[in-house]
This record gives sequence, structure tokens and C-alpha cells, in this order.
Amino acid sequence: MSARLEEIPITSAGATPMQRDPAVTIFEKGAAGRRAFHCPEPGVPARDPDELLPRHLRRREPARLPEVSEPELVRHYVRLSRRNFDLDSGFYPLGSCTMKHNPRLHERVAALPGHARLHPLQDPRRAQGALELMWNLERALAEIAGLPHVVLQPSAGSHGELAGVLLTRAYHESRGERRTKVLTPDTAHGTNPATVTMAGYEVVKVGTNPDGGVDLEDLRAHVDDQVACLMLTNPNTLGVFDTNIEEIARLVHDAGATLYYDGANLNAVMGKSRPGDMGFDIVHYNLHKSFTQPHGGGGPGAGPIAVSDRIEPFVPHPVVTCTQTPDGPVFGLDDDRPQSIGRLRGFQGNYGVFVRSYAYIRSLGAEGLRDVSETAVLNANYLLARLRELVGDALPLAFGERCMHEFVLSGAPMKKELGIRTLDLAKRLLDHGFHPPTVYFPLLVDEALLIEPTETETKETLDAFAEAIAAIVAEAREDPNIALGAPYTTPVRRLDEAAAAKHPVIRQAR
Amino acid sequence: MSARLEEIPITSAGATPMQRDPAVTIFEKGAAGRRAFHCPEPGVPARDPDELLPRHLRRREPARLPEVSEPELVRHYVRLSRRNFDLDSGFYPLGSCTMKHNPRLHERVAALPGHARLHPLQDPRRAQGALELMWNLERALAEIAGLPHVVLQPSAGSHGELAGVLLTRAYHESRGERRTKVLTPDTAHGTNPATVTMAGYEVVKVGTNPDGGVDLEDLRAHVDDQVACLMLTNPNTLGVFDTNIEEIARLVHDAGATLYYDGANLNAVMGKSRPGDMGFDIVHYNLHKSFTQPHGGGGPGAGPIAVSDRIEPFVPHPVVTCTQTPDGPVFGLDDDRPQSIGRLRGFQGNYGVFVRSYAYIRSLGAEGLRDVSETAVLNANYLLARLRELVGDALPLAFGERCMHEFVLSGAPMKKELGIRTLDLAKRLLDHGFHPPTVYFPLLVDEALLIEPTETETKETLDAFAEAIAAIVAEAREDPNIALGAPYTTPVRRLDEAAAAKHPVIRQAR
Amino acid sequence: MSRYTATTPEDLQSMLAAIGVSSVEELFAAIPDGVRLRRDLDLPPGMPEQDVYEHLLSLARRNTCAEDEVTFLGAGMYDHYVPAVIDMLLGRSEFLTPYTPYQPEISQGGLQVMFEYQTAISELTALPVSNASVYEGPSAVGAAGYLAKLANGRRRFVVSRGLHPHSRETLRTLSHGYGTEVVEVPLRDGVTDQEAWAAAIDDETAAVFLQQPNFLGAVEDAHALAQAAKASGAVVVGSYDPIPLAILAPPGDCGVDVAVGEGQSLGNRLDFGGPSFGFFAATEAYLRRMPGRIAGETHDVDGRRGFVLTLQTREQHIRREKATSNICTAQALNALAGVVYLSWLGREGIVELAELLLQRTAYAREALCAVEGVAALHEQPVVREFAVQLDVGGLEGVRRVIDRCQDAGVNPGYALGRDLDEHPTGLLVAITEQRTREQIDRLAGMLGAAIAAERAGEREEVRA
Amino acid sequence: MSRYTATTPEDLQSMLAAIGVSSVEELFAAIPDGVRLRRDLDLPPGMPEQDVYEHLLSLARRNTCAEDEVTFLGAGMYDHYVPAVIDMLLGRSEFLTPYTPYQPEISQGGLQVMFEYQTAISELTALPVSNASVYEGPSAVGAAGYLAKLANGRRRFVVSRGLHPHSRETLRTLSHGYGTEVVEVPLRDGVTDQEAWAAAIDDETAAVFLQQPNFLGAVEDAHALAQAAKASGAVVVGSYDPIPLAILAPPGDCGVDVAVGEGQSLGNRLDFGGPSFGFFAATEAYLRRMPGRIAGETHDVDGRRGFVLTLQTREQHIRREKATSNICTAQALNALAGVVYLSWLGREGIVELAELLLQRTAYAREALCAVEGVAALHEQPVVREFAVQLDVGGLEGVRRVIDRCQDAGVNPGYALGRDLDEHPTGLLVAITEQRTREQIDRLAGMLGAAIAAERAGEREEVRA
Ligand SMILES: Cc1ncc(COP(=O)(O)O)c(C=O)c1O
Ligand SMILES: Cc1ncc(COP(=O)(O)O)c(C=O)c1O
Repeated sequence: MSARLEEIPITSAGATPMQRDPAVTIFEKGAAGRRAFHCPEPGVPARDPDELLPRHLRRREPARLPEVSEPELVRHYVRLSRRNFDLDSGFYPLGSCTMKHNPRLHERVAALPGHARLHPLQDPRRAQGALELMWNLERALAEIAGLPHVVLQPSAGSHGELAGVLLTRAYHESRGERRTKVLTPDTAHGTNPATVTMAGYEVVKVGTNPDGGVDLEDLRAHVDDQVACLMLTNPNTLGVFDTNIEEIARLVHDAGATLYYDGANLNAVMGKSRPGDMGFDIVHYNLHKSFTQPHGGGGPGAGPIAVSDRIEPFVPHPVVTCTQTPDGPVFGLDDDRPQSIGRLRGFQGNYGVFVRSYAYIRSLGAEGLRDVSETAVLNANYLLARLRELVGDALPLAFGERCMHEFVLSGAPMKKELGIRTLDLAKRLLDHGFHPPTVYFPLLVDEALLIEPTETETKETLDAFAEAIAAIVAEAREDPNIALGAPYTTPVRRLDEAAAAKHPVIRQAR
Repeated sequence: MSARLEEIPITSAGATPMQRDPAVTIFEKGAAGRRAFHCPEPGVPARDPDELLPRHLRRREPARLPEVSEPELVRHYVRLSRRNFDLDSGFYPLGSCTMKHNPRLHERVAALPGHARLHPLQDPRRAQGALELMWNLERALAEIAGLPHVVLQPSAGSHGELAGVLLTRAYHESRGERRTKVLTPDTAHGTNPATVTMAGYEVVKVGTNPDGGVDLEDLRAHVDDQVACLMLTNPNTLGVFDTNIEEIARLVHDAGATLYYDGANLNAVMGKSRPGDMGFDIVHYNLHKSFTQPHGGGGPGAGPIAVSDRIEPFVPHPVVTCTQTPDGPVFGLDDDRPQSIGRLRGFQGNYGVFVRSYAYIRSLGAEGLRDVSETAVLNANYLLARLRELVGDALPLAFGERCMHEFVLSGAPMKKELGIRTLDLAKRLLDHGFHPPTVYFPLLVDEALLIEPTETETKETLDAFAEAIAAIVAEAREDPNIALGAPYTTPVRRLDEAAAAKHPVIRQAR
Repeated sequence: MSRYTATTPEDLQSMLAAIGVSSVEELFAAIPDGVRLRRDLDLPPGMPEQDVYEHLLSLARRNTCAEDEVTFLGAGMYDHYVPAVIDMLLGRSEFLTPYTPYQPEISQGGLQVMFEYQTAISELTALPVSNASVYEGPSAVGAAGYLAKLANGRRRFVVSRGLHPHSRETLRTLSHGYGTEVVEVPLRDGVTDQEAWAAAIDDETAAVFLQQPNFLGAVEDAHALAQAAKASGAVVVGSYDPIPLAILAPPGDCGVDVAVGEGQSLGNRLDFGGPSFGFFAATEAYLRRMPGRIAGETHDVDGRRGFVLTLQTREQHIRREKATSNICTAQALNALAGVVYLSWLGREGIVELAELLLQRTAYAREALCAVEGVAALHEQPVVREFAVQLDVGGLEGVRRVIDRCQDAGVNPGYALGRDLDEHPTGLLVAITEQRTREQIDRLAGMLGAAIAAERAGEREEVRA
Repeated sequence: MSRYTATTPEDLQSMLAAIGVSSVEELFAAIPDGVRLRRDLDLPPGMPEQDVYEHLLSLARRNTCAEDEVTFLGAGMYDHYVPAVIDMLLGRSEFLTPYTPYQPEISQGGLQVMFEYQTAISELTALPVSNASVYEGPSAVGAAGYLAKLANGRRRFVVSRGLHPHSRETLRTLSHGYGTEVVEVPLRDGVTDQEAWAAAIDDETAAVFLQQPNFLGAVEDAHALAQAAKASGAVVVGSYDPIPLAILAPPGDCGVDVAVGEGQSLGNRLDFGGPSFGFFAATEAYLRRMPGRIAGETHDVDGRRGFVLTLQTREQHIRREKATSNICTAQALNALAGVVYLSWLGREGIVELAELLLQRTAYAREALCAVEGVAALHEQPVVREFAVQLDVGGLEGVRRVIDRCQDAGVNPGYALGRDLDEHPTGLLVAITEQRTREQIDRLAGMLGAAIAAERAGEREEVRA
């Protein structure tokens, strides 16, 4: 098949080049006795190992780890890295993921020994710089969300959600209430309902209205005194800002429930509108989205939470404290929080992520952050307009007229008229050197394409992407098989996921 | 043409993937007003610029530098980097260049602020760590070469050569002699004769004997009282160790000339044999070869020199000094060297390179360095043996039976019998994911292939390379056109070098 | 245009025209007036790169890090040497910047790394199933609890007090959510009290939790503890320190069903506590109950070997409220550091490293216990960390002793009293390959002096 | 196997067998006994990575670097901020590890970088021809001399004393080799004495050399100096500081034939003096006399745009003894940093930066000259560096003043007396965008105090 690669038109962007040689794992390389590590001498009087560690507690056979020289190790992983598409290779409009530029300054400052080699249990008096950084970041995030209290501890968005729902539980229990249900719109990200179950609540779905917002009727129908919380994303995963947000907040609060803000889409509204002002009680941030922590191929991230006064007594500890003294502020960690839900993880959270996001906020300031959201929304609407113009009929906008920082197209007409699905379009985009948008999410849109360009892309890139989509659609009109057979230029072509799940091979055979 | 790529067999190594999209320069990207740099505020009372710098001294029109955002800048150069083959991509047997593994530890230690942000004019009393490092490196290099005095200043091998020949001149002049000629074997690297001319001497060539060593008769015929120096590489660029080295040294010294050692091939003999013991008066090292400074696509490097006592008075200054005091050694820089030839460059040399090579020597120690040379020679002889076995007839060894750390094959029979030249073989190797050997050097071998595997390669890699060569030769027997048309998988295919030289376009048109 | 945006005035005009609006403001029309922010955020103004660097550098300098003192602090994270290859590889855009590999054809690098990582963890734990990472250690313990809860629906967790305090607490926090209760089993002579352990386990026990080595550094008889739980049908969960695991009987050989742990010591920086990663391995039986991403091997339409995210029907984006976990973004980059580190150590190297720790830790334990005012807190075998008690009255005394040592450039370890009331004067001392004999001797000397000074101080008080 | 080799005993046996020898020793048989080393080299034993790191860290700590003090030291290398993108790009294996691009088809990245670099230097100098880098500044001056010598075969160089002392000396060293003599023209009021300059130039003058700004920081009238040489047919060589060049009349507009300079301040670290790079640009007339690599644009057999090393008939590997230079390995990686830095600054940014330096330098000059015991050394326009004299007797006094300031954490600059007998009490003070007004004020304060203390000291001596 790939023999046809050269006859198949590729846009000038060009596919990102990748290793196309057969996959060989590190366990299949090297030879017995090879090594990169050279162990220091113990340098202490040698004791009988079996006396120090009795045989019955000992391992019988060494773990079969790789045996490679350092040059082999380096080449293996450098070549592997070339099998990845990345943000520095090209456009990455993965909806809901906010794939914005990752400044290298952040890697530099995070690597400073004073941050990178600081032990989490260091005496706070000897970690004042780290605690001040966390304090400053909390204050900045609080201002951005419009809520008074921030805790940085959660490790990612879903972890923040779990914290939020557990806080809701603690809040209700403190008032002697045992509510059983949590509402989530059908546009919600999968982590929302999953979190609800983990926190011991029942999930109740709320519908979406024709404008892409929460269906108020449906909401009224479901919000009662058994409802502990409504989890909302605003703008939601359709890229639609819910114009009824004030009414929604009123309904939820009147029912005595809390309103939870999934902050994955905060990039749309920084400096423009604040969840706290919208009436949300609890917010999580995705520092690895809005605040540019690199995604690392699936983490690390951080999911700090902001809460209102009534929720504050229950937040996870430790909490960073700041005490004014004659010789300036002194920072500490407070573990003495009787009403706290407790810890969600070890230590103080993903500090290395905090450093990067703090550097980002200090680089941009208020103006810069507003520009981020304004440009993110501008870029999204421009790309939407270009796509409307070029392929509006095949890929119509699913809801509304305009969008915030991202938008959802439906591939249904394309499927019907051209015989290629959203998946095929996505795979064909790979040959054009673009990362495809998020596909088949949100679930309520048939053949969904969720497109988020972010603010750090240029107009030229948006134009090139729109033209690539147009080229694929035009190509499909001629010959749908090209898209159906795509991709052609990648290290591997379409993979058999069913086979992988049917007979799972999830580790190298010995 | 590249349409044929897929039908053309590629070894399992696979071509290293590279951006194949059209080349666009940074000057062709971006847009007016874009920028990555944000300038700090002056923060001082503003003065009239024209008063500070009169108009007649001022630039009229700004330099037309690129106008790109940071994300554009990063993507441009990351994508450009993917158009390079590199040492971490695969085998790089570029003869005479010693492309050994570059340990990343060296990059880490060189980047420590105490080294990287140290100003060259810092008071020596406040740069004791740097001077101690230089002192230790000088001592280690002196021991390795078997000569008492080392100066690190020269910036590369050719710079070291220039220092060496100028030292020879100073030495002879100090003895009231004005010699006019310098001898270089026909196997010499181009920098040798070029250096001789730059240093104001006439180049006289000396022939090579059937074993690949210096032709003693020819040497005797040329060495007279007008000869200032003989520049030798040993093992030479044929990978042959000159068994007559003692006799050569005697002849040269009897004529009152100096014997210069081009250290490019030192990787063959570390801990096995020392230039000083062979009778050389002056040696240069290539820290970017034997001592693994990364080549950087054409530098930086460093070419320290070692000299005997009689040459020492003339070495370039400043010279690092070490004075023993009650509270330990104190290091300094001595500029008061009345007989010195003077400076060859600014400051103290490429210190960042010294840091890396020093780290390397401290990592390996005496045993490690000997193992380096033994393994380099073992790998070269093994690869030679494999190639003899597989393609001995088409690509015979040019001289002798065995080799040191590298060897030269002649592509003459291949050209005659298969109709493909060494160049074609090299280009076809690109499709197999290997960097070709050095080609058409040394000049005295017809269709030369100079192959240096280095010690950091595995047996598997050597085997794969030998098999790739065999595959290409076999392929050529079937159809020479495939090699003649190669490469096929690279970002560009064979380039028109003649056109480039005929109508030079050496900068982006405005 | 701010720092990283690129919209020139010309761009802006043509873009607004294409959209059909006259200002960016119009694009925010959907936001009701009542919730629009009509002022600038109250934040410090943006700074040029060089000033941000200076600021972050000045903050870094106000921390005493492992390069500023000789540290014996461990208690969950350890000052191991991180080889330079890891910085280089993690700094490569191709690993640093991609999202979770949703498009396998252009993510084979990351997916194969996951597959290799899973293999390495599986080898280390002698368990067949590993996921591609969870957040970190203590939350991994909580995740194991949720797995057990979903697996057998029982209502109680039996937890050894040998577990890291953060793990025990995280488990409590999450248990309160998914509705299980937690009972703790005390230690005796530094290890889990086997009688109390056996007594606490019954057919309402959803899972039992042990830590190896435990929080006091003692090596538990994991096999015995696991067997004691088998009959009850409870899920046996072990939280492991991966480096000692190189020489300790692996969970898979001891009857442990789910092995989790903190991965920081495998090639990750201390980073004041994160990001690192948690590993999560289990027996075949729990394959389809695992939380998080799992990479699996398959082939493409041309028959080429490739890797994909597999068994996704477990996950939130498919299964939503029925998912085995809510985890989405995990710690892929840190897990990469983990597998690179394990490959760098290699099959023999990791054993040499663990044996080195065993020897130096034994030496340090002896050296410290020979100090006036220092006594072993337990006599159990230890690999990389051990506990002593200081004869200085109480926690405050210990804190002051630590402080004195730190003022002299040595951080002697962790004051156990901060978490364990039963050991108010305990000190937990950790050894890595970066702590030399000379440093250990220095610690012993300083500790002796600091304790003497502390006692002198006490006597003063008594007199006064 | 040592640190980076991989030959297992099994490998060794099969390799020796394939070669047909019984030991590695046999492979060294060609080396005569008399010159074989029969002992181990006398070197310290090898160390594990962590120990090498510790050792190099401890050496680094014994240096006072630009992060440890507020430094106004310049005199050829400057403490500019190096943006983080440069570390990332230079750290990429693809740029860091390849050799000189001898195989253009797999080196388009490096070759295009050279082409872009050449374009940037050509823009900055307003000269049409640039090579891809030479070693560094002073040796670039020497290389320019060799170009002139080959071009017109004349025997004398006329050199302004405004050139960096290292440049003047390097030129002398090389001149002695290729056989030219060097006469120096003094400065007057801080700039080259135009009368003496004109008088020194005749039809035996191979080249004239000026520096802009000169070593005292003064802006020369480059145009006037160049014109004064035109009639003689000498090659006019200018050594430029690239950052001030953003606002100074470029060599190409002043009649300078060859412009060279030290590139460190363009995105390269101080590195105690290297590696950095030297730039080398010229008029069309010298295209085929340029030293070093030059990348040129061309096309491949399919008509695709590509780049190659071109005009190689100038070079040593082709032309050998007739080459225009012996340079081979140059400074490609540092030149990459240069073009990335220039692109990062951008068309407007570099001007803003230079204007910032202009303003702050003026402020600093005024602030220092207001200090008791400090006087301007000249009144010429300055951009980024200026010279003052300290009323402290002589060089030793200046050294002691500098020392006092450094003890207090501020490095006030360079003692001109170290190189220039005519300015024994001169101090050269450099400003970068990293030196703030507050730091300048601090310097002024300290300098005043240190001078006062020094004079008090002198009085003591007098009395004694
Ligand atoms: C809308 C939304 N909510 C929640 C999440 C979960 O965030 P995380 O992956 O950080 O757990 C995501 C991430 O994809 C998301 O897009
Ligand atoms: C034998 C030999 N001599 C001298 C040189 C010149 O060294 P450098 O490139 O460091 O100037 C080389 C480099 O290719 C070489 O191979």
C-alpha cells in the first residue's frame, strides 16, 4: 500500500518524518553483561549479605531488565522519540486538550537545583522559596477563578474533580445531609461521571439544549434535595459558553447543591469571566492545559482546586500558610485541619508543574492572560469561518453560530455523502503532517470533530490546516478509498485495536 | 524518482526519517512585527538617542532579521534538526573523524553555571576551579602523549597544527636558523599542507611505501638542512601504524628538524604507545575526536598541543601555572613569556570543550582509555574481516593486511566491474540508514573509502553495516542504476554542487 | 500580541473580516454581562524572560536542596543520582510535548515506551500485568483499594501501620468516598504484628495493605502476611519501594495480588514531592479491573508490529460512570524516566545498587547506634533506610537536634514523631548511592554533638 | 568493557575468530617494541558518573561566575541573557552530534542553518558575503590578515590600538608566520588618531584594521577611517561587536571590505572564553578568497531546493597548500546559537536591545563619573561599554579597588592597565540588559567606597 505514498498528494506541510523500521524493544536489544551504569564501591567494611538480609526474604532470580550499553540506550530512545508526532513538529488542534506552545524557559527554571533537588519533607523554614512560589501561584489562580481559596495538591484534572466531589460530600455531611446524586450534562467529559461514582454518588445525566447549553427544563426536572452537585464545563466541550449560567447557578444553589467547574476549558475566559463570579463553588484547573505544563505523552499534570468560603474548611491538607512578621512574610505548611477531607496523595503535589505554570503566569501577567483567551477565541472562530467557507456542507458546525476557544463539527454529512467517516478524515490528516482534532467526542454529536487551535498558532497555520481538510474532502469526492486507506506515511498504518484487546499482549514475552 | 522508494529494498536498519517537505528558510517565515524577544524597560531617565549617538554614526536601515513568534522559531529549528542525520540516529563510520558516543554527562557538567557563566577575564584567584581543571587536563594529556608540556589554547586540530609549525619556526629562529621547507606525506590531511603555507613554509611531499608507511628512501632524499619539520599522522590516514617510526624520528632529528604529530588518530593508541616515546617534538590533540567533544555539525572543537622541553619556551601564552602553598596549590595564568610565539586567539581557549574532555578522561581513567583504543582497533579489524569475507573482491583493502582503528578500501574494482563508484555506494548507504565512510580520502587511494567504526559501536551494528554494503554490491551486480540513482529516502536527493559553485547563492535574497 | 501569540494587526483585521465581526470583543458576546470581568485581573505585570528567570532563581536559592546539604532524608522520596541521559531524553520535544497517544500511528514512540515500561515493572514485581503509570505512590494505594472494592464489594480495609502515613491517609480519604472503612494493624518490633494482622482479617475484608520495606525501613515477611490473608479472599495489596525490590522477594512470588509504589527513586528528581509516578501491577485476574492506560502490542494493515492503548473499555472516556477509575492524564513522562533509568541500571546493575545500599545502610545503622544517645528503634533487616530513637525527651528535642545538624550542613533524616505518636523520638535515616562512608561518619559525629548539646540544654532548663 | 564500550566476552571471542587472531594484543603487533607503552598510563582511576558530576560541580563552585556576583566585566565577552530555546535546540542530538556536513542529502538541517546564519550576518554587516563561522574574534582578525596578504601580497598591516589587545597580538603571531609586519596607530581622545592613521598607510599596506566600538568602548568614525585607506588599495578590515551593530553604521555602508568579530554575545555562554564563534563577512570581491565553510543554495535531481557546502576549491581538503586557509572544524554549533538568537531578538528586538544598552550605558557613565575619584577616560559616544580612570595611583591600586568591590559582590569591570600601559588606572565597564539601574547605582556606591578606602590605604603607606 505505502508504495502508493508518492502518488498520493501531500500538502506542503509534509508529513512529519518518523522511523519506519520495524519496532524492536529495548528488551530485544543488547547482550548479556552489557551495561550503562557503573556502580560505586561500597567503601564500607563488607558484611555477609545473607546475614544482613536473610535468604527467605530475598529474591531468587534477578528481574530480567535490559542489558545495553549507554550508546545503545541513547540510540534506542532517540530513535523511538522519532516515532512520535509532537507539538514542536506541527499543529496539534486536539480539542479539549489546549495544546499550546510549551516555553522552554519553564524547563530551565524547573531544573534549577533549588527546585528540582528539593526534598518534599525539607523543613519548611528551609524551603521558603518553594512555599512562597506555591503561595503566589495559589493567589494568582484564586484571582483568575474568582474564588478565595486554592489548594494545589491534586495531580491532574480528574484528581481535582475527585477532590471537588469529596469536598461536596464533606460539605453536605457537615450540615447533616446525605445526598446521593450528582448531575452531569451529556456533554461532560468521561472523567466527570467516573469521578462521581468513585466518590460514592449516583450519576444523573442532564440534557443539552439546541444552543448547546444545559437544557434548563431537564435541569429543573432533576435538581432536587438528593442532588449534591452539578458538574459543569463552561464553555463546555462544544465550545459553547452557557448563556444561562446565572440561572443554572440559581437553580442549583436553591436546591442546596454545589456547583462544580471543570476547568479544562479555562483557556477561553481568562481575564474575561470568572467561574467564581458565575456562581461556582468549586473549580479545578488543568495546569497542563491552560497553564502550559507540557503533556509528556500523558502526564505529568496538576489539577489544583479553588473553593468558596463555605467549602474551605474541608480542603485537603497540608495547606500553605503565610504569616506576616517584622522581617517579612514567613511561609508554612498547615496539617492541623480538623474538618479536612484529608490527603489525596503524598507530599504537596506536583511542585515541578507548579514552577512551570507560575513562570507562565509571571511571564504573561493580567494583560497577557487576557490576550491568551482573546487570541484563542479569535483563532478558533477564524478557523471555524475558514472551514465553513471551504467545507461547510460536508462538516457543519454542530451547535450555534460561533464558538469560544474550540468548536465541534459533525462529520455526519461527509459520511453520508462522501462515504468517509471522521476517523478516516483524521487518519488522512496524518499524511498532511497535522495532528487530528479530538474525534467522536463529545458523544452527543454524531461523527464529532472537536477542534481547538489555541492562541499560539499563526494565521498561516490555521489556513494550511483548513486547506488540508478541504483537500481531503475534495479528494474523497474523487476517490474515498484514499482516505479509507490512510495513513500512508506513518511508521505504522492503521492498527488492529480489536486484536490488541481480544488477546492482550501488554508486556514483552520473556 | 522517489516513487520507486518503496520497491527499493532497505535493510532493517531503515533510513533515518527526515522532513521531506520543501525547504523554507526562517527569513521566508513569520510576518512583520512578530517577535519572540520582549525587551526589558531601560528603567533609567531617557536621554535623546541622537545626542548619545550622533546620526552620522548611526545605521540608516535596520538589519532585516527574521520576524517570528517563539512558537514559530522553535518549530522551524526543531523541524530543521530533523533534516540531519546524527550520531544518535545510527552508525557514523566517518574515517578520520572518530565519531564516538557523546556522553550526555558532559553536557550536564559543562552547563553548570560555575563553568558556563564564568567570564574569561575573571580574576584567576576567583576562577581557581577552572584553572585547576585546565591544569589537570594538561597533566592528563601530557601523560597520554608522553610529552612534558601541554597548552590548551588552539581551537581545533588545524589551529593546533598552526601553533605547532609556528613553534617550529620560533625554535629554529632561536637557534639562528631560517629553514624553508616542511615535509608532509602524501597521505596527510589537507590541513597539514595548508598550515605549512600559512606558517610561511614551502610544502614538500614525501611518498608512501607499499606497506602504507612513509617511503624511507624518499624521506632520506628530501630531509636536509632546509627542512624545518616533518608532519606525521601515526597511525596515518590509511589506518597504518608506521613500523619505521623510530628510524623516521632519527632521520628527522639528525637533520635538525622537528617531528610533528597530527593527533587526529590518537584514538588508536591511547595507553598503548605515546607520540613522545616515538620521538615526536610537538603533538596536537583533537578533543572533538579522541576525547568525545560533540562535533556540533562542524565545531566547536579544541586542538591542544603538547611539546618537548626544547620547544616549551615558545608556547603560546597565557600558560596555566600551579604554585604549591601551605594551604594547597594555587593556580594562575602566566602572560610573562618573553620567548612565546604569542597568542593564537582570545582568552584561554575553548574551555567548555576542556570541561567535556576532562570529564571523559576522569570517567575512563587509564584502564578505560586503553580499552577505548583496544576496542577501536578490535572493531575496525572485525569490520574489515567481515567486509573482506563479504565483498573482498569488489572492495579490497588498499594497504597491508590488518589495520589500527580505521582502514581504507579501494572502490576501483567495484567501479570497473559493477559500474558504480565509491560515491554511489556512499549515497546508497544513506537509504540503509547509515552514514557513509569518508570518501575519496586519502587521495593516494583510487576510489577510497576510509572507514572508522570507533569503540562505542556494538558487534551487531558492525555486522549490519557489513551486510548493508554487501547488499548494495549485490544489488549493483543486478542493476547498477539503483545505486547510481541513490539516495531515494532523504529530504533531498543528489544535489547539483556544480551549479552551486557556478552561480553562488550564499544568502537569502532580500 | 503577548509573549507567545503571533497575531499582527494585519492578521487581526483579515481574521475579523473572515469571521464577520468588527472586534474580538464581539466574540465574547455570549458571556452574560453579569458574569463578565470588566477590569484587569489583579496580577503582577508580565515580565521578560530574563526577569522571570531571575525571579525563579532567587526563589530556588531560598530553598536548601540536596546539593546544599548532605541529606539523609528519605521517608518516601530519595536522593538518588539521576543520570544525564534522562535529562536529554525527557527534554526532547518528541517525548516532552505530545498529549496522551490518541492517534497510535503517530505515537508509536510513546506507546512503545509504555509497553517497555510495563514490561520492566512486570519484571520487577514478578506480576504479569502493569499499567502505564498512575499519579504517585499514596494515591496508587488508594486506587488499589478502589480496585478491591469493585472486585469483591466488601466493606473493610485492613492496613498495616507500616504503610507510609501519606498512603494510609490517602486511603482513608478515598475510602470515605467509595464507602469502605479502614482498620489499622500495629507494628511489633518494627514489623507488622502478625497475630493482630490475622485477627483483623475476615470475610468482610475487601483488601489488606502492607508496605515493603515498611515506613520504619524494616523488611516485612511479605509472604507470611499475604498468606495470612489468602483464605479470606481479600485482595492482598503491597506498596513497594522499587529499588530494594531488586533483591527482595517480589510480590508475585509472595502471593501479593496488587503491587503499587512510588516511582520517584527510578530516575525522577525530588522536585519537592512531584511530579513522579506511581506504578500499579497485578495478577492476571485483575487485568480488566486495572486503572489507567495500558499499552498493548498489535499489528497494522500491512502486518507491521505496532502498539496501541488497549483494554480501554475499562476507562472513563468509554465506560464513564462504570469506569474502573477516573484517571485520565497520568505520569507518562515520569514513567519514561523510570524505564530509561531501569535500562541504564540494567539487569546486573540494579542488583549491585541494592546490595550497595544494603551494605552502606548496615554500616550507617551501626555507626549511628554507637553514638551516645542513639539507639536502634528496631532490629529488623533493613535495605536502604532505618529507624533509631534519640534520647532527647520528645519530638521537639528531635526537631532541635535535626536543626542543629542542618545548621552544620547535614540533614540527619526524618522525625518520625511528625506522624507516629508511638515513636515521638524516632529518626528515620535514608541512604542512597550518593551518601558515602565519609558522609555517614560525619553524620554520626554531628548527631552525637547535637544530642549532647540538646541534653545540656535540657539540664539547663531543669536547673532553671 | 569500560564506560561506553559494549564488547562482551562472547563478542570478543567471535570477533577475534573472525579476524583470525587469538588476542587483541596481536592487533597491536605493528607497533615496534621500542615505542610500546608497557605500563598503565599514570592517571587517576575512572569514576562512576555520579562521582564525575560531583567532582565537576565542586570545581564549578570554586569559580565566581556571573550568577555569583553582579558583573560589569566585558572587554570582549558579555553577560547577555541566553534564551532557553537555545539550550533546547543545541541540546538536540540532531544538531549537537553530527560532523561537518560532508553528505548534504542527510545534512540539510545543518546546511540550511549555515545558509540562514550567513544571511543574518550579511544583513547585520550589510556585506554580501559571509562564511559559516571561524573560531572566534581575535583569530578572525588574523584570518582577515591572511586574506589580505594573499589578495595583494603586500607586507605591512596598519592596526589601530583600538583593537582588542588579544586581536592585535593574534595578528602579530600569525603575521610572523605568513610574513607581514604590524605597525600600530595610537588612539587620541579615545578613538583612532586619524592623522597618524592616514600617515601610516601607504602602497605597501596590505590591510588596515579598526575595531567598532573600539576597546575603550568608543564609537569610531569607521567611515572616515575606511575612506582614508581606500586610495592605498589596502584591504579595510573592521572588527565589530555584533549587538551595537544593530544601531551603528554597518561596515558595508562605511567602505569596510572585511568585517569580522566575536560572536559570543549572540546567544553563546561565557564559558570562560569559549567555545563561541567568529563571524567573517566581506564584499563580493573576496568571495573566492574567504576562509572556511560556506553553504550555498542549489537543487537536487528532482528539482527540490537544497543546500551544499560550496566554493570548496578554496579549502584545504581540495586545495591543500594553496588553500585560502587551513581551517576545517569551525564553530557550527555556536553559529547556530547565533542565528537562533538573532531570530529570537528579531528585526525590531535587536534595535530595542541596542537602544536599551545605549541608554543604560549613558546612565552608568554619568553615575560613575559623578563618583569621587572617578573620571571619564574619554568623551566619545559609547553604546555598551565605557572607560573611566580611577584616581588611585596605578594598576595595583585599580586591582585592589576591583578586589574590594568583588568581595562585596560586585565586579566593576576590567583593569585596562593589564593590557594598556597608556592607561594604567583605566577601568572598562560593560553593560548588558541584565544590569539594572539599581545594580548600576550599587556599583557607583561601592566604587566610591572602595576608592576612598584605597586612598586612605595609600595615605597610610605614605605616613609609614
Ligand atoms: C473537559 C475535560 N475535563 C476533564 C479532563 C480530565 O483532565 P485530566 O486529564 O487532567 O485528568 C479533561 C482532559 O482531557 C477534559 O478535557
Ligand atoms: C588527519 C587529520 N588531521 C587534521 C584534521 C583537522 O582537524 P580539525 O578539523 O580539528 O581542524 C583532521 C580532521 O578532519 C584530520 O582527520
